[in-house]
Amino acid sequence: MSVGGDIFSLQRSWPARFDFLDEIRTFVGQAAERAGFSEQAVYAIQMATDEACSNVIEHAYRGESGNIEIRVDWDGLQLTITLQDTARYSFDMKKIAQPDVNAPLSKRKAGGLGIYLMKKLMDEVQYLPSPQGNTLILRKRKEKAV
Amino acid sequence: MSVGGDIFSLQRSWPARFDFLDEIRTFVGQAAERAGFSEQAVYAIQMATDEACSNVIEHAYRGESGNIEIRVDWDGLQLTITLQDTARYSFDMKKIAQPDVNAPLSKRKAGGLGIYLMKKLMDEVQYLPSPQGNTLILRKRKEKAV
Amino acid sequence: MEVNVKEYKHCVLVTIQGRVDSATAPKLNEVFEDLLNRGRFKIVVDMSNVEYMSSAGFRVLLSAQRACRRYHRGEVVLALVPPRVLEALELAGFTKIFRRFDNLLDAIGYF
Amino acid sequence: MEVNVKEYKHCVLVTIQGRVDSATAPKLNEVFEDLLNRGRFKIVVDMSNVEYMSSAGFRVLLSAQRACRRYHRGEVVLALVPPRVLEALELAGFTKIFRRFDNLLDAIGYF
Ligand SMILES: Nc1ncnc2c1ncn2[C@@H]1O[C@H](COP(=O)(O)OP(=O)(O)O)[C@@H](O)[C@H]1O
Ligand SMILES: Nc1ncnc2c1ncn2[C@@H]1O[C@H](COP(=O)(O)OP(=O)(O)O)[C@@H](O)[C@H]1O
Repeated sequence: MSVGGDIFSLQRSWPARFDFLDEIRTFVGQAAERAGFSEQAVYAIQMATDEACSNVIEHAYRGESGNIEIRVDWDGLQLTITLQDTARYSFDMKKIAQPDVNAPLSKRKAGGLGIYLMKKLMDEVQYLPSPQGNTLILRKRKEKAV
Repeated sequence: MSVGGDIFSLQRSWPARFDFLDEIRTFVGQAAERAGFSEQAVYAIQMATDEACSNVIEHAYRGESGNIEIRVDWDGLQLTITLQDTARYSFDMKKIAQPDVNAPLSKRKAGGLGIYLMKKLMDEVQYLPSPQGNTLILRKRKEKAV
Repeated sequence: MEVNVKEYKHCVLVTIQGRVDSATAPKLNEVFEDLLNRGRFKIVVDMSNVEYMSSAGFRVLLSAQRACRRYHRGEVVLALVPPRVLEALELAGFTKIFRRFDNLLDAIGYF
Repeated sequence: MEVNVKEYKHCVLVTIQGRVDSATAPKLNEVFEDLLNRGRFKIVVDMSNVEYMSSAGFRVLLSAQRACRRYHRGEVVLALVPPRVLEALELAGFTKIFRRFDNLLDAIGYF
Protein backbone atom coordinates (compact mmCIF):
# COMPACT_ATOMS: atom_id res chain seq x y z
CA MET A 1 0.00 0.00 0.00
CA SER A 2 1.42 3.37 -0.95
CA VAL A 3 0.82 5.56 2.10
CA GLY A 4 -1.30 8.54 1.17
CA GLY A 5 -2.08 7.00 -2.18
CA ASP A 6 -5.67 5.99 -1.55
CA ILE A 7 -8.38 8.57 -1.95
CA PHE A 8 -10.98 8.49 0.83
CA SER A 9 -13.86 10.24 2.52
CA LEU A 10 -14.93 9.78 6.12
CA GLN A 11 -17.86 11.24 7.94
CA ARG A 12 -19.02 11.20 11.53
CA SER A 13 -21.14 13.22 13.87
CA TRP A 14 -20.57 14.18 17.51
CA PRO A 15 -22.62 15.98 20.14
CA ALA A 16 -21.44 19.57 20.45
CA ARG A 17 -19.66 19.07 23.75
CA PHE A 18 -16.08 19.68 24.84
CA ASP A 19 -15.68 16.16 26.14
CA PHE A 20 -15.87 14.85 22.59
CA LEU A 21 -12.91 16.94 21.42
CA ASP A 22 -10.58 14.12 22.29
CA GLU A 23 -12.44 11.69 20.03
CA ILE A 24 -12.67 14.27 17.27
CA ARG A 25 -8.93 14.85 17.35
CA THR A 26 -8.36 11.11 17.18
CA PHE A 27 -10.74 10.85 14.20
CA VAL A 28 -9.07 13.57 12.12
CA GLY A 29 -5.63 12.53 13.32
CA GLN A 30 -6.12 8.99 12.02
CA ALA A 31 -7.42 10.34 8.74
CA ALA A 32 -4.41 12.65 8.40
CA GLU A 33 -2.08 9.75 9.15
CA ARG A 34 -3.83 7.61 6.58
CA ALA A 35 -3.29 10.41 4.08
CA GLY A 36 0.41 10.20 4.92
CA PHE A 37 0.91 13.55 6.63
CA SER A 38 3.93 14.03 8.86
CA GLU A 39 3.52 13.83 12.62
CA GLN A 40 3.90 17.61 12.75
CA ALA A 41 1.16 18.11 10.14
CA VAL A 42 -1.10 15.59 11.88
CA TYR A 43 -0.76 17.58 15.10
CA ALA A 44 -1.54 20.82 13.22
CA ILE A 45 -4.64 19.30 11.63
CA GLN A 46 -5.84 18.01 14.98
CA MET A 47 -5.28 21.33 16.63
CA ALA A 48 -7.03 23.34 13.91
CA THR A 49 -10.02 21.00 14.06
CA ASP A 50 -10.12 21.23 17.86
CA GLU A 51 -10.04 25.03 17.70
CA ALA A 52 -12.82 25.03 15.12
CA CYS A 53 -15.01 22.65 17.13
CA SER A 54 -14.35 24.49 20.38
CA ASN A 55 -15.58 27.67 18.70
CA VAL A 56 -18.71 25.99 17.37
CA ILE A 57 -19.52 24.63 20.83
CA GLU A 58 -18.72 27.88 22.63
CA HIS A 59 -19.79 30.58 20.20
CA ALA A 60 -22.28 28.95 17.80
CA TYR A 61 -24.24 26.57 20.04
CA ARG A 62 -23.54 28.56 23.22
CA GLY A 63 -24.59 25.80 25.57
CA GLU A 64 -27.49 24.61 23.44
CA SER A 65 -27.37 21.00 22.45
CA GLY A 66 -26.70 20.00 18.88
CA ASN A 67 -24.25 18.12 16.74
CA ILE A 68 -21.11 18.74 14.77
CA GLU A 69 -20.79 16.70 11.65
CA ILE A 70 -17.27 16.23 10.43
CA ARG A 71 -16.33 15.08 7.01
CA VAL A 72 -12.75 14.38 5.97
CA ASP A 73 -11.81 14.15 2.31
CA TRP A 74 -8.44 13.17 1.01
CA ASP A 75 -8.00 13.58 -2.72
CA GLY A 76 -4.36 12.58 -2.88
CA LEU A 77 -3.17 16.19 -2.72
CA GLN A 78 -5.02 17.88 0.06
CA LEU A 79 -7.04 17.01 3.10
CA THR A 80 -10.33 18.83 3.49
CA ILE A 81 -12.12 18.88 6.80
CA THR A 82 -15.67 20.13 6.68
CA LEU A 83 -17.45 20.95 9.91
CA GLN A 84 -21.19 21.32 9.75
CA ASP A 85 -23.31 22.61 12.61
CA THR A 86 -27.00 23.45 13.01
CA ALA A 87 -26.33 26.17 15.52
CA ARG A 88 -28.31 29.34 15.98
CA TYR A 89 -25.38 31.78 16.06
CA SER A 90 -23.00 32.71 13.35
CA PHE A 91 -20.48 35.51 12.85
CA ASP A 92 -18.55 37.43 10.26
CA MET A 93 -15.09 35.98 10.26
CA LYS A 94 -13.64 38.88 8.30
CA LYS A 95 -14.58 41.28 11.10
CA ILE A 96 -12.64 39.40 13.75
CA ALA A 97 -9.47 41.32 14.58
CA GLN A 98 -6.23 39.40 14.37
CA PRO A 99 -4.56 39.04 17.76
CA ASP A 100 -1.26 40.85 18.18
CA VAL A 101 1.01 37.91 18.90
CA ASN A 102 3.96 40.25 19.29
CA ALA A 103 2.34 42.35 22.01
CA PRO A 104 4.01 42.32 25.42
CA LEU A 105 2.24 40.50 28.23
CA SER A 106 0.48 43.61 29.50
CA LYS A 107 -1.13 44.18 26.09
CA ARG A 108 -2.09 40.60 25.33
CA LYS A 109 -5.80 39.79 25.12
CA ALA A 110 -6.97 36.71 27.02
CA GLY A 111 -8.47 34.82 24.08
CA GLY A 112 -8.82 35.38 20.38
CA LEU A 113 -6.22 32.84 19.32
CA GLY A 114 -8.44 30.11 17.89
CA ILE A 115 -9.11 31.47 14.42
CA TYR A 116 -5.60 32.85 14.14
CA LEU A 117 -4.09 29.46 14.93
CA MET A 118 -6.47 27.65 12.57
CA LYS A 119 -5.29 29.89 9.73
CA LYS A 120 -1.64 29.44 10.63
CA LEU A 121 -1.94 25.69 10.99
CA MET A 122 -3.94 25.10 7.79
CA ASP A 123 -3.51 26.27 4.22
CA GLU A 124 -7.09 27.45 3.92
CA VAL A 125 -9.94 28.29 6.28
CA GLN A 126 -13.34 29.02 4.84
CA TYR A 127 -16.44 29.92 6.85
CA LEU A 128 -19.91 29.68 5.32
CA PRO A 129 -22.66 30.84 7.70
CA SER A 130 -26.31 30.16 6.97
CA PRO A 131 -29.58 30.33 8.93
CA GLN A 132 -29.79 26.51 8.84
CA GLY A 133 -26.34 26.15 10.29
CA ASN A 134 -22.75 26.96 9.50
CA THR A 135 -20.01 25.28 7.57
CA LEU A 136 -16.33 25.60 8.26
CA ILE A 137 -13.86 24.17 5.80
CA LEU A 138 -10.24 23.55 6.69
CA ARG A 139 -7.74 22.47 4.05
CA LYS A 140 -4.20 21.27 4.23
CA ARG A 141 -2.05 20.30 1.30
CA LYS A 142 0.46 17.56 1.59
CA GLU A 143 3.94 18.90 2.21
CA LYS A 144 6.49 17.66 -0.31
CA ALA A 145 8.43 14.60 0.79
CA VAL A 146 12.05 15.40 1.68
CA MET B 1 35.91 -22.90 39.47
CA SER B 2 34.03 -22.61 42.73
CA VAL B 3 34.13 -18.92 43.65
CA GLY B 4 35.87 -18.38 46.98
CA GLY B 5 37.01 -21.99 46.97
CA ASP B 6 40.66 -21.44 46.15
CA ILE B 7 43.04 -20.55 48.94
CA PHE B 8 45.49 -17.80 47.98
CA SER B 9 48.06 -15.31 49.18
CA LEU B 10 49.04 -12.10 47.39
CA GLN B 11 51.67 -9.59 48.25
CA ARG B 12 52.67 -6.23 46.86
CA SER B 13 54.40 -3.10 47.97
CA TRP B 14 53.55 0.57 47.30
CA PRO B 15 55.24 3.87 48.05
CA ALA B 16 53.61 5.48 51.08
CA ARG B 17 51.75 8.15 49.08
CA PHE B 18 48.10 9.06 48.86
CA ASP B 19 48.07 8.79 45.09
CA PHE B 20 48.57 5.03 45.35
CA LEU B 21 45.43 4.54 47.45
CA ASP B 22 43.44 3.98 44.30
CA GLU B 23 45.70 1.10 43.20
CA ILE B 24 45.73 -0.34 46.69
CA ARG B 25 41.94 -0.39 46.82
CA THR B 26 41.86 -2.09 43.44
CA PHE B 27 44.36 -4.68 44.65
CA VAL B 28 42.48 -5.64 47.80
CA GLY B 29 39.15 -5.29 46.04
CA GLN B 30 40.14 -7.84 43.41
CA ALA B 31 41.38 -10.18 46.10
CA ALA B 32 38.12 -9.85 48.05
CA GLU B 33 36.14 -10.52 44.87
CA ARG B 34 38.26 -13.56 44.14
CA ALA B 35 37.49 -14.77 47.66
CA GLY B 36 33.82 -14.44 46.78
CA PHE B 37 32.85 -11.59 49.08
CA SER B 38 29.68 -9.63 48.32
CA GLU B 39 29.93 -6.25 46.63
CA GLN B 40 29.09 -4.66 49.99
CA ALA B 41 31.86 -6.57 51.77
CA VAL B 42 34.34 -5.81 48.99
CA TYR B 43 33.61 -2.10 49.46
CA ALA B 44 34.06 -2.45 53.23
CA ILE B 45 37.41 -4.22 52.80
CA GLN B 46 38.59 -1.56 50.35
CA MET B 47 37.54 1.23 52.65
CA ALA B 48 39.16 -0.29 55.75
CA THR B 49 42.41 -0.81 53.85
CA ASP B 50 42.31 2.74 52.52
CA GLU B 51 41.76 4.12 56.03
CA ALA B 52 44.62 2.02 57.36
CA CYS B 53 47.02 3.10 54.59
CA SER B 54 45.98 6.73 54.89
CA ASN B 55 46.87 6.58 58.57
CA VAL B 56 50.23 4.99 57.89
CA ILE B 57 51.06 7.67 55.33
CA GLU B 58 49.77 10.52 57.46
CA HIS B 59 50.60 9.50 61.02
CA ALA B 60 53.38 6.89 60.76
CA TYR B 61 55.52 8.16 57.88
CA ARG B 62 54.42 11.80 58.33
CA GLY B 63 55.75 12.92 54.98
CA GLU B 64 58.85 10.76 55.05
CA SER B 65 59.22 8.40 52.14
CA GLY B 66 58.84 4.68 52.61
CA ASN B 67 56.74 1.75 51.55
CA ILE B 68 53.64 -0.06 52.58
CA GLU B 69 53.71 -3.76 51.97
CA ILE B 70 50.34 -5.38 51.71
CA ARG B 71 49.70 -9.07 51.97
CA VAL B 72 46.30 -10.61 51.42
CA ASP B 73 45.55 -14.12 52.62
CA TRP B 74 42.38 -16.00 51.91
CA ASP B 75 42.06 -19.29 53.77
CA GLY B 76 38.60 -20.17 52.58
CA LEU B 77 36.95 -18.69 55.66
CA GLN B 78 38.45 -15.30 56.25
CA LEU B 79 40.43 -12.69 54.41
CA THR B 80 43.46 -11.32 56.25
CA ILE B 81 45.06 -8.11 55.10
CA THR B 82 48.44 -7.40 56.63
CA LEU B 83 49.95 -3.95 56.23
CA GLN B 84 53.62 -3.61 57.01
CA ASP B 85 55.44 -0.28 57.21
CA THR B 86 58.97 0.74 58.18
CA ALA B 87 57.87 4.05 59.58
CA ARG B 88 59.43 5.91 62.47
CA TYR B 89 56.19 6.70 64.33
CA SER B 90 53.81 4.38 66.05
CA PHE B 91 51.00 4.83 68.57
CA ASP B 92 48.96 3.06 71.19
CA MET B 93 45.72 2.15 69.50
CA LYS B 94 43.98 1.38 72.80
CA LYS B 95 44.49 4.96 73.92
CA ILE B 96 42.71 6.46 70.95
CA ALA B 97 39.29 7.70 72.03
CA GLN B 98 36.33 6.43 70.07
CA PRO B 99 34.57 9.23 68.19
CA ASP B 100 31.05 10.05 69.36
CA VAL B 101 29.15 9.31 66.18
CA ASN B 102 25.91 10.34 67.84
CA ALA B 103 27.12 13.80 68.80
CA PRO B 104 25.34 16.74 67.21
CA LEU B 105 27.21 18.75 64.59
CA SER B 106 28.53 21.30 67.08
CA LYS B 107 30.18 18.57 69.16
CA ARG B 108 31.62 16.53 66.31
CA LYS B 109 35.40 16.36 65.98
CA ALA B 110 36.86 16.96 62.55
CA GLY B 111 38.70 13.65 62.16
CA GLY B 112 39.16 10.54 64.24
CA LEU B 113 36.93 8.34 62.10
CA GLY B 114 39.54 6.15 60.42
CA ILE B 115 40.20 3.59 63.13
CA TYR B 116 36.55 3.57 64.16
CA LEU B 117 35.43 2.80 60.60
CA MET B 118 38.13 0.13 60.15
CA LYS B 119 36.81 -1.66 63.21
CA LYS B 120 33.20 -1.35 62.10
CA LEU B 121 33.95 -2.50 58.58
CA MET B 122 36.13 -5.47 59.54
CA ASP B 123 35.73 -8.29 62.03
CA GLU B 124 39.12 -7.78 63.59
CA VAL B 125 41.75 -5.03 63.65
CA GLN B 126 45.09 -5.75 65.22
CA TYR B 127 47.96 -3.26 65.52
CA LEU B 128 51.49 -4.42 66.27
CA PRO B 129 53.97 -1.56 66.64
CA SER B 130 57.71 -2.17 66.68
CA PRO B 131 60.85 -0.03 66.34
CA GLN B 132 61.54 -1.61 62.92
CA GLY B 133 58.09 -0.74 61.67
CA ASN B 134 54.47 -1.45 62.39
CA THR B 135 52.04 -4.13 61.36
CA LEU B 136 48.34 -3.70 61.02
CA ILE B 137 46.17 -6.75 60.50
CA LEU B 138 42.61 -6.51 59.21
CA ARG B 139 40.40 -9.59 59.07
CA LYS B 140 37.02 -10.19 57.55
CA ARG B 141 35.14 -13.48 57.68
CA LYS B 142 32.98 -14.55 54.81
CA GLU B 143 29.35 -13.77 55.43
CA LYS B 144 27.08 -16.81 55.08
CA ALA B 145 25.50 -17.20 51.68
CA VAL B 146 21.78 -16.45 51.67
CA MET C 1 -5.25 15.45 31.80
CA GLU C 2 -3.64 15.11 35.20
CA VAL C 3 -2.08 17.97 37.11
CA ASN C 4 0.36 17.55 39.95
CA VAL C 5 1.62 20.22 42.28
CA LYS C 6 4.79 20.04 44.29
CA GLU C 7 5.59 22.98 46.51
CA TYR C 8 9.17 23.97 47.07
CA LYS C 9 10.53 26.70 49.26
CA HIS C 10 10.85 29.36 46.58
CA CYS C 11 8.63 28.02 43.84
CA VAL C 12 5.96 25.53 42.91
CA LEU C 13 6.33 22.79 40.32
CA VAL C 14 3.16 22.16 38.34
CA THR C 15 3.34 18.99 36.29
CA ILE C 16 0.80 18.57 33.53
CA GLN C 17 0.19 15.18 32.03
CA GLY C 18 -1.91 14.39 28.99
CA ARG C 19 -4.10 16.64 26.89
CA VAL C 20 -5.20 20.16 27.65
CA ASP C 21 -8.20 21.30 25.62
CA SER C 22 -11.46 23.17 26.21
CA ALA C 23 -12.70 20.21 28.26
CA THR C 24 -9.73 19.94 30.58
CA ALA C 25 -8.34 23.49 30.70
CA PRO C 26 -10.73 24.59 33.47
CA LYS C 27 -9.21 21.99 35.78
CA LEU C 28 -5.75 23.36 35.04
CA ASN C 29 -7.04 26.86 35.68
CA GLU C 30 -8.30 25.80 39.10
CA VAL C 31 -4.85 24.57 40.04
CA PHE C 32 -3.34 27.95 39.16
CA GLU C 33 -6.12 29.84 40.89
CA ASP C 34 -5.53 27.88 44.04
CA LEU C 35 -1.80 28.61 43.95
CA LEU C 36 -2.41 32.31 43.32
CA ASN C 37 -4.91 32.49 46.18
CA ARG C 38 -2.27 31.05 48.43
CA GLY C 39 0.27 33.62 47.34
CA ARG C 40 2.40 31.26 45.28
CA PHE C 41 3.47 33.31 42.28
CA LYS C 42 6.67 31.56 41.27
CA ILE C 43 5.66 28.62 39.16
CA VAL C 44 7.52 26.11 37.05
CA VAL C 45 5.29 24.20 34.64
CA ASP C 46 6.73 20.83 33.68
CA MET C 47 5.35 20.34 30.16
CA SER C 48 7.30 17.22 29.33
CA ASN C 49 4.24 15.00 29.50
CA VAL C 50 1.83 17.33 27.72
CA GLU C 51 0.60 15.39 24.70
CA TYR C 52 -1.56 18.18 23.40
CA MET C 53 -2.47 21.73 24.30
CA SER C 54 -5.01 23.88 22.52
CA SER C 55 -5.52 27.62 22.81
CA ALA C 56 -7.77 26.88 25.80
CA GLY C 57 -4.64 25.76 27.60
CA PHE C 58 -2.67 28.74 26.31
CA ARG C 59 -5.30 31.02 27.74
CA VAL C 60 -4.91 29.47 31.18
CA LEU C 61 -1.14 29.85 31.03
CA LEU C 62 -1.47 33.48 29.94
CA SER C 63 -3.82 34.44 32.72
CA ALA C 64 -1.59 32.71 35.27
CA GLN C 65 1.42 34.56 33.88
CA ARG C 66 -0.40 37.87 34.12
CA ALA C 67 -1.35 37.24 37.75
CA CYS C 68 2.12 36.08 38.70
CA ARG C 69 3.99 38.92 37.06
CA ARG C 70 1.74 41.57 38.60
CA TYR C 71 3.70 43.72 41.08
CA HIS C 72 6.78 41.73 40.05
CA ARG C 73 5.78 39.15 42.59
CA GLY C 74 6.59 36.13 40.50
CA GLU C 75 6.58 34.42 37.14
CA VAL C 76 5.40 31.34 35.31
CA VAL C 77 8.19 29.54 33.48
CA LEU C 78 7.86 26.54 31.21
CA ALA C 79 10.14 23.53 31.35
CA LEU C 80 10.67 20.73 28.85
CA VAL C 81 8.10 21.87 26.30
CA PRO C 82 7.59 19.12 23.69
CA PRO C 83 8.29 20.18 20.08
CA ARG C 84 4.68 20.10 18.79
CA VAL C 85 3.44 22.13 21.74
CA LEU C 86 6.33 24.53 21.36
CA GLU C 87 5.53 25.14 17.70
CA ALA C 88 1.98 26.09 18.60
CA LEU C 89 3.15 28.31 21.46
CA GLU C 90 5.48 30.01 19.01
CA LEU C 91 2.67 30.65 16.53
CA ALA C 92 0.72 32.23 19.38
CA GLY C 93 3.69 34.45 20.30
CA PHE C 94 3.90 32.83 23.72
CA THR C 95 7.59 32.08 23.53
CA LYS C 96 8.20 35.79 24.10
CA ILE C 97 6.03 35.76 27.20
CA PHE C 98 7.29 32.62 28.90
CA ARG C 99 10.84 31.90 29.88
CA ARG C 100 11.68 28.34 28.96
CA PHE C 101 14.09 25.80 30.44
CA ASP C 102 15.20 22.54 28.97
CA ASN C 103 15.78 20.95 32.33
CA LEU C 104 13.80 21.00 35.54
CA LEU C 105 16.72 21.70 37.85
CA ASP C 106 17.55 24.93 36.07
CA ALA C 107 13.89 25.91 36.19
CA ILE C 108 13.56 25.25 39.92
CA GLY C 109 16.95 26.82 40.56
CA TYR C 110 15.93 29.94 38.66
CA PHE C 111 13.63 31.03 41.48
CA MET D 1 37.53 12.71 41.10
CA GLU D 2 35.81 15.50 39.24
CA VAL D 3 33.82 18.25 40.90
CA ASN D 4 31.31 20.43 39.14
CA VAL D 5 29.59 23.51 40.47
CA LYS D 6 26.34 24.97 39.22
CA GLU D 7 25.09 28.08 40.91
CA TYR D 8 21.36 28.65 41.27
CA LYS D 9 19.57 31.61 42.73
CA HIS D 10 19.12 30.20 46.22
CA CYS D 11 21.63 27.39 46.32
CA VAL D 12 24.60 25.78 44.66
CA LEU D 13 24.72 22.30 43.20
CA VAL D 14 28.05 20.55 43.71
CA THR D 15 28.36 17.39 41.66
CA ILE D 16 31.07 14.94 42.65
CA GLN D 17 32.17 12.28 40.24
CA GLY D 18 34.51 9.39 40.99
CA ARG D 19 36.51 8.58 44.09
CA VAL D 20 37.12 10.80 47.08
CA ASP D 21 40.03 9.67 49.23
CA SER D 22 43.00 11.26 51.00
CA ALA D 23 44.50 12.06 47.59
CA THR D 24 41.49 13.80 46.11
CA ALA D 25 39.67 15.19 49.15
CA PRO D 26 41.78 18.39 49.24
CA LYS D 27 40.47 19.31 45.78
CA LEU D 28 36.90 18.85 47.01
CA ASN D 29 37.71 20.95 50.02
CA GLU D 30 38.93 23.77 47.79
CA VAL D 31 35.63 23.81 45.96
CA PHE D 32 33.74 24.21 49.23
CA GLU D 33 36.19 26.82 50.51
CA ASP D 34 35.68 28.85 47.39
CA LEU D 35 31.90 28.70 47.75
CA LEU D 36 32.07 29.67 51.42
CA ASN D 37 34.38 32.58 50.63
CA ARG D 38 31.83 33.81 48.16
CA GLY D 39 29.06 33.60 50.71
CA ARG D 40 27.34 30.57 49.21
CA PHE D 41 26.20 28.57 52.21
CA LYS D 42 23.29 26.63 50.75
CA ILE D 43 24.77 23.64 49.03
CA VAL D 44 23.32 20.54 47.45
CA VAL D 45 25.88 17.80 46.88
CA ASP D 46 24.91 15.42 44.10
CA MET D 47 26.52 12.17 45.22
CA SER D 48 25.00 9.96 42.53
CA ASN D 49 28.30 9.52 40.73
CA VAL D 50 30.49 9.07 43.79
CA GLU D 51 32.10 5.65 43.40
CA TYR D 52 33.96 5.79 46.66
CA MET D 53 34.37 8.12 49.61
CA SER D 54 36.71 7.58 52.53
CA SER D 55 36.73 9.38 55.86
CA ALA D 56 38.92 12.02 54.20
CA GLY D 57 35.87 12.94 52.13
CA PHE D 58 33.60 12.76 55.17
CA ARG D 59 35.88 15.22 56.91
CA VAL D 60 35.52 17.69 54.05
CA LEU D 61 31.74 17.37 54.11
CA LEU D 62 31.66 17.85 57.87
CA SER D 63 33.77 20.99 57.83
CA ALA D 64 31.64 22.42 55.01
CA GLN D 65 28.50 21.61 56.98
CA ARG D 66 29.88 23.31 60.05
CA ALA D 67 30.73 26.47 58.09
CA CYS D 68 27.38 26.54 56.32
CA ARG D 69 25.27 26.02 59.41
CA ARG D 70 27.10 28.69 61.39
CA TYR D 71 24.77 31.63 62.14
CA HIS D 72 22.00 29.59 60.47
CA ARG D 73 23.19 30.97 57.17
CA GLY D 74 22.86 27.77 55.21
CA GLU D 75 23.25 24.04 55.05
CA VAL D 76 24.89 21.25 53.09
CA VAL D 77 22.43 18.59 51.95
CA LEU D 78 23.23 15.36 50.18
CA ALA D 79 21.32 14.06 47.19
CA LEU D 80 21.28 10.61 45.61
CA VAL D 81 23.80 8.99 47.92
CA PRO D 82 24.76 5.56 46.53
CA PRO D 83 24.11 2.62 48.91
CA ARG D 84 27.74 1.77 49.70
CA VAL D 85 28.60 5.38 50.46
CA LEU D 86 25.44 5.72 52.52
CA GLU D 87 26.34 2.70 54.64
CA ALA D 88 29.69 4.24 55.48
CA LEU D 89 28.12 7.62 56.22
CA GLU D 90 25.71 5.85 58.55
CA LEU D 91 28.54 4.12 60.39
CA ALA D 92 30.14 7.53 60.86
CA GLY D 93 26.88 8.98 62.21
CA PHE D 94 26.72 11.43 59.31
CA THR D 95 23.16 10.62 58.37
CA LYS D 96 22.08 12.56 61.45
CA ILE D 97 24.09 15.56 60.37
CA PHE D 98 23.16 15.74 56.70
CA ARG D 99 19.70 15.99 55.32
CA ARG D 100 19.35 13.64 52.38
CA PHE D 101 17.20 13.74 49.27
CA ASP D 102 16.55 10.99 46.81
CA ASN D 103 16.00 13.37 43.95
CA LEU D 104 17.80 16.51 42.88
CA LEU D 105 14.69 18.60 42.34
CA ASP D 106 13.60 18.17 45.94
CA ALA D 107 17.10 19.05 47.08
CA ILE D 108 17.29 22.22 44.99
CA GLY D 109 13.72 23.09 45.88
CA TYR D 110 14.48 22.71 49.59
CA PHE D 111 16.48 25.94 49.59
N1 LIG E 1 -18.19 29.29 15.21
C1 LIG E 1 -18.38 30.54 15.66
N2 LIG E 1 -19.62 31.04 15.78
C2 LIG E 1 -19.82 32.29 16.25
N3 LIG E 1 -18.81 33.10 16.61
C3 LIG E 1 -17.55 32.65 16.51
C4 LIG E 1 -17.27 31.36 16.03
N4 LIG E 1 -15.94 31.21 16.04
C5 LIG E 1 -15.42 32.35 16.50
N5 LIG E 1 -16.38 33.24 16.79
C6 LIG E 1 -16.17 34.61 17.26
O1 LIG E 1 -14.84 34.99 16.96
C7 LIG E 1 -14.12 35.33 18.13
C8 LIG E 1 -12.69 34.91 18.00
O2 LIG E 1 -12.62 33.52 18.01
P1 LIG E 1 -11.26 32.78 18.36
O3 LIG E 1 -10.19 33.40 17.55
O4 LIG E 1 -11.46 31.35 18.24
O5 LIG E 1 -10.97 33.17 19.87
P2 LIG E 1 -11.82 32.87 21.21
O6 LIG E 1 -12.73 31.74 20.91
O7 LIG E 1 -10.78 32.54 22.19
O8 LIG E 1 -12.53 34.15 21.52
C9 LIG E 1 -14.88 34.67 19.24
O9 LIG E 1 -14.71 35.35 20.46
C10 LIG E 1 -16.32 34.73 18.75
O10 LIG E 1 -16.87 35.99 19.05
N1 LIG F 1 49.38 4.28 61.76
C1 LIG F 1 49.38 5.23 62.71
N2 LIG F 1 50.54 5.66 63.25
C2 LIG F 1 50.55 6.57 64.20
N3 LIG F 1 49.46 7.16 64.70
C3 LIG F 1 48.27 6.77 64.21
C4 LIG F 1 48.17 5.79 63.20
N4 LIG F 1 46.85 5.60 62.92
C5 LIG F 1 46.18 6.45 63.71
N5 LIG F 1 47.02 7.13 64.50
C6 LIG F 1 46.63 8.12 65.53
O1 LIG F 1 45.29 7.84 65.89
C7 LIG F 1 44.47 9.00 65.63
C8 LIG F 1 43.08 8.57 65.14
O2 LIG F 1 43.21 8.02 63.88
P1 LIG F 1 41.94 7.94 62.94
O3 LIG F 1 40.85 7.34 63.72
O4 LIG F 1 42.32 7.26 61.69
O5 LIG F 1 41.55 9.45 62.63
P2 LIG F 1 42.37 10.60 61.92
O6 LIG F 1 43.43 9.96 61.10
O7 LIG F 1 41.33 11.28 61.10
O8 LIG F 1 42.91 11.47 63.02
C9 LIG F 1 45.26 9.82 64.66
O9 LIG F 1 44.96 11.17 64.74
C10 LIG F 1 46.68 9.53 65.04
O10 LIG F 1 47.07 10.36 66.12
